[in-house]
Amino acid sequence: MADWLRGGRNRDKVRDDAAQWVKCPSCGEVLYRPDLSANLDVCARCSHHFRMRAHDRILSLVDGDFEEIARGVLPADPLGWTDKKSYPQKLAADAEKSGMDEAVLCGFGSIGGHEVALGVMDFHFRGGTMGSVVGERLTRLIEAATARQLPCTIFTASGGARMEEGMLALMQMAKTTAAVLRLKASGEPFITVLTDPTTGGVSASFAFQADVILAERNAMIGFAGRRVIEQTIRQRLPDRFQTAEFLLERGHIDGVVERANLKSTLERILGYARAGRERRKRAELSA
Amino acid sequence: MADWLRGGRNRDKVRDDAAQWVKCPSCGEVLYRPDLSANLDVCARCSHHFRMRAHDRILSLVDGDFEEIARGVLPADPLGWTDKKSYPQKLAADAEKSGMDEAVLCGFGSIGGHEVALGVMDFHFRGGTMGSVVGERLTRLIEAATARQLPCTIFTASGGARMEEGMLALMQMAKTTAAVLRLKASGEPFITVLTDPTTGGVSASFAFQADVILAERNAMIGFAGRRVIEQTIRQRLPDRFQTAEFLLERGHIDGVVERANLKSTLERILGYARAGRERRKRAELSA
Amino acid sequence: MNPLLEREKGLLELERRIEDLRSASEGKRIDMSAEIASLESKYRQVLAELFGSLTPWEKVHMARHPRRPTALDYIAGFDAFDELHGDRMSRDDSAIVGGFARLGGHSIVAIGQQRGRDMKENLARNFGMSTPEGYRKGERLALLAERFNLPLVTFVDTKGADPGILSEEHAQSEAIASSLEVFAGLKVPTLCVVIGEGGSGGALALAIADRVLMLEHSVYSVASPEGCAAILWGDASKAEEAAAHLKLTAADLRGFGIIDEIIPEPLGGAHRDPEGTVTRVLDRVGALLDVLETYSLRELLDARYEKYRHLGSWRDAVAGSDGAT
Amino acid sequence: MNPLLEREKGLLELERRIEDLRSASEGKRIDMSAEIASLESKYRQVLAELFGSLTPWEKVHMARHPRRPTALDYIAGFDAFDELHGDRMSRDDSAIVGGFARLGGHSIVAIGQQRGRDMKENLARNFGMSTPEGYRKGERLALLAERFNLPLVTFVDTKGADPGILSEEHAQSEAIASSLEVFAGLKVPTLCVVIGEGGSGGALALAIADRVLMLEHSVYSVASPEGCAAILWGDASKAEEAAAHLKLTAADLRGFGIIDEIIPEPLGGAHRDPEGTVTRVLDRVGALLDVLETYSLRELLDARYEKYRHLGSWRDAVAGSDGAT
Ligand SMILES: [Zn+2]
Ligand SMILES: [Zn+2]
Repeated sequence: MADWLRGGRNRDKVRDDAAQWVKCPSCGEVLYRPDLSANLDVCARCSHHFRMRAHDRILSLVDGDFEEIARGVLPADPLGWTDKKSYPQKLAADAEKSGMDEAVLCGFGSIGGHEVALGVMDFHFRGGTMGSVVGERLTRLIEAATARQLPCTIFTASGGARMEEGMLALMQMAKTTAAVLRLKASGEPFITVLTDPTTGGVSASFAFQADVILAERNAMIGFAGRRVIEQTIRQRLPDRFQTAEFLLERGHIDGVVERANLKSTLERILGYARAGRERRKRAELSA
Repeated sequence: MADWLRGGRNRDKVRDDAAQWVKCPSCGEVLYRPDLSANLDVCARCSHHFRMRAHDRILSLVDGDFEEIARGVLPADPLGWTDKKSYPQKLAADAEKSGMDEAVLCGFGSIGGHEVALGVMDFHFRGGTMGSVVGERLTRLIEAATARQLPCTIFTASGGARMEEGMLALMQMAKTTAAVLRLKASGEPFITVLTDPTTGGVSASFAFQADVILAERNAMIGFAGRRVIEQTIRQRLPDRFQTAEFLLERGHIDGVVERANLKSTLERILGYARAGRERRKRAELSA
Repeated sequence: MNPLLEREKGLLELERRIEDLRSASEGKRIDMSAEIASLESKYRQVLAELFGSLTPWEKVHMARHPRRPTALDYIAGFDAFDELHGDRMSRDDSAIVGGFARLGGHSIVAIGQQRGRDMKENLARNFGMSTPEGYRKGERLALLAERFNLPLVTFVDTKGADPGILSEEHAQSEAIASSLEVFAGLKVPTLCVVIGEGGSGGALALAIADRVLMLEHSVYSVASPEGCAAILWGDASKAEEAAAHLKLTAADLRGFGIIDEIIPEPLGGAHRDPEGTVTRVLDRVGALLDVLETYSLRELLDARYEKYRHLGSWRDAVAGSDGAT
Repeated sequence: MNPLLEREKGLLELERRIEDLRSASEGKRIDMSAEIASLESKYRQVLAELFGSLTPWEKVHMARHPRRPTALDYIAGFDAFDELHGDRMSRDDSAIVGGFARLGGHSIVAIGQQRGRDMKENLARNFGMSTPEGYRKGERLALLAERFNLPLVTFVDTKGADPGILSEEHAQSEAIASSLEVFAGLKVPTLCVVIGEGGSGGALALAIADRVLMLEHSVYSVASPEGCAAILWGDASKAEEAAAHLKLTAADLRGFGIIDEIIPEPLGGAHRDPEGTVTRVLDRVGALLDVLETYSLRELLDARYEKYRHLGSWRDAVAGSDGAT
């Protein structure tokens, strides 16, 4: 196994025994973590999809190694933000807890033989919020996909823009948008997979700019948070509101996919993308 | 006055005295036809907009003369259609009654100093239905606008596709669409003014393909006819349904205009179009 | 009412007799194969007589036959199909189905108008009549074909666009008009098959294409015969008369240059051999995709423009000659 | 609650006294001009003290001031304005207004976010919070600017996008995401003025531009202070604290390179001289349009890309240097 992937896995070993058991929040079943991991973090009893760590996600998708890019891009503290803790303290705590140094991993790998630019967000770091690092890493990924003439796939998981970076966080929506536009102009497809949860500034930018938008079953996806809406309308929302299935009915997304079928689904879509690229290359050759 | 316009007006003289008085279908006022004409066929009492003849419409808009094009394009009888009367008999009867040889007049003129390609449909000929002649004349107009680099404005008034030309009538939707696409690709704007009534194949093609879509007050505009919908839902529709004002509320059109303000409104919009064209020419020069 | 039912009645009687003879002869000593062969020969003869020359009105019923293959039957014949949903805004109209597909060596995007095969499905799919959201879904998928640089194949089968209140409120005219624009300018090869009923602007919205094919007994019309009769004579029950006038058969439309090719159906209609029909259609689609791939995009777009540019029939008083077609 | 009201109370008292003196002296023999002049001088001094250094929270209230000029006030200052309506599909969201306009020598398309100036108008305009239909209207008008080849000017003034059920059902995320794409790639010069409150993605949807200006006391924030406090601390009442953290003032954002220019306001805020403010803003807009017209489209698009490309702040561990801004 390649270095990158081993690095991602090693971090499991430090966990103590108590952490080896988790209770499914949906059906209550107590699950043995290694079994759960082997089942792609899906409850074997009720199919509840646990939020997946970015490393595990990548491991579950790529054929061989993963060429991570932009890992040197690390968070700063542009606003000098401090409330109960300073922003750097919050970052350090999340890094310790999650084993991530930011809320996204970006790089290149193959899925079913199809090379692809792959960005995977991780809710375990600052709720997957997008600050400068998430924006910069994803922008570098999208730009690199454009340069290498490869499709780009991003797995979203985000509470929205990161407050502690203020307007610089909001501007990452504009920055990634600009990069997505250039990717599209180059003829390469853009595919997103929305996982639980995808909201706010991420949902309202690249998540919904993709050519093909898939979502994991039961993922919560929306612009405004549930609480905000409930406060606005002063009543409780139905449970299904803002679920992936609800969005599918409303026509917002192309499909809802079980995690077990995600890799094969992406393989097929990337296969269509490859066929289109080959058509383009043939046309360029004969022109 | 130029020949073209005189030709259009002469036909009024043959009408007998009884026809000099018309009753307003909206408020019941009896109106003297010359007064009504002088008031752009708008009831002086209640502002009801009578359906306007294409000649009168053009007269009310253009600064000087009107260079009619495609007037030699005249209807054939491709299906050999006969029901109570033959299709050629129907055409002849409508020509006699309306003074039109088909349901649209096309040509070039100036509106407030802005040269424009102008197509005006006339409900008095076969209910403004679109057959091969309407499609061909409009297509020639749009193509000529593209070639001359002028914006194109079409006044619609149509019961839809002309049954007696069958699928050849339907194909005029595709034909005009293709021409509109090329006009747009050339950078020239396309403006439609929807007048009473605009439905079916005309409403579902060039009428709603324009960059700016205006409608005359209280014009009936829709895809399906009122009767068809009422039969489908088995209840009466509200009076406002499918009126220009209803469509404005629903966001379908850019604005509702009183006939008295139409020329000045078009002048301003054509002024914006000219400003844009001048920007384009400047850019081409400096490139 | 349904002229096909009358015709099929005689056939069904023959079919039943042949079946009876077969059952009777099975496991028995008496050899009835000669009688069976004779009846089968007669059956084929009656079939040919009955269906060799259908009237336009009979073709309308053939096109609407409840067991006639629908868009999803052709889609099921693809080597792969990955369905995509929705207009990205408000609904997923199930009267329009579409997605990525593979057909032989071709990766494509396919879009179909899907009517129901029984009353329950018809209600769910609004009898195959699209709402504006459906056309916007179709338009989105067409543009997706362009984004992925894949040919587009559409299957047309609709009485027409949905004529309901909500469809008017959501700008049915705009949805169809916009779809026409997208299809007219789409920067990939496009191919359309009219598989059943092609009704009015609601069909045309998905039917501007580099190649338009029709199944032999499908129909394609400026308005449904019922609608035409209602418009012209205020009497929808005169649909048969309207059908006779409208020139809505594949042969008529081939004559006008409106469609490019007719795909033959089995004697008695596509529903008598659905699998065979699907195979025949998809084979022809695949072969034509091969052909379309030999043209440059510029050539395709120019040819598409020219094709639609010249449709129509008029006298040209100035040139002194008749117009095109 | 509203810190500005406290401050303005003292000013109003002074204003009243000056007015009283003026009335008293009018038509009377006693010359009180010296006393009036003295009070006026004092008034100006207090004004300068009070408004010379507003806290972020006070700026938030300034940005929300009910008498602060709104988008329609700027639009009324154009030499001509022809309003256009609707998203072409389902609604005409009055929280977004737009149309063709003339400003000096420039023909443009203008789009503004319009809050209400009283409770009645606020209800009609949903407090300036756009629904997806509003963003689609804005996007349509932006594309119309491209079609007419005219520069686009937007006025941003919103607490944020509408957070209602229907907005979610109609894909608010998609509407904003799509608007961002259109604005990022629009093939005409674009200019944005934040005139009041720029709230979150709902503001950004109309705020990607070649030049972004802010009025001195307007604010522009990743989330409203109330929203930020609710998100971080589960307590919207800590908005003042959030405002202090968020770096939402024009000066802060100029420092980050997020906006290009600050337009000064009259002492005491734009609402103390609405006409003057409108004139100053429109003069600046006109002058910048002159500047933007000196660039080729390629130059504009490249510069627009570069500007947004480099926004952000990060450490680069590999390069050993800090990131942009
Ligand atoms: Zn479970
Ligand atoms: Zn009247």
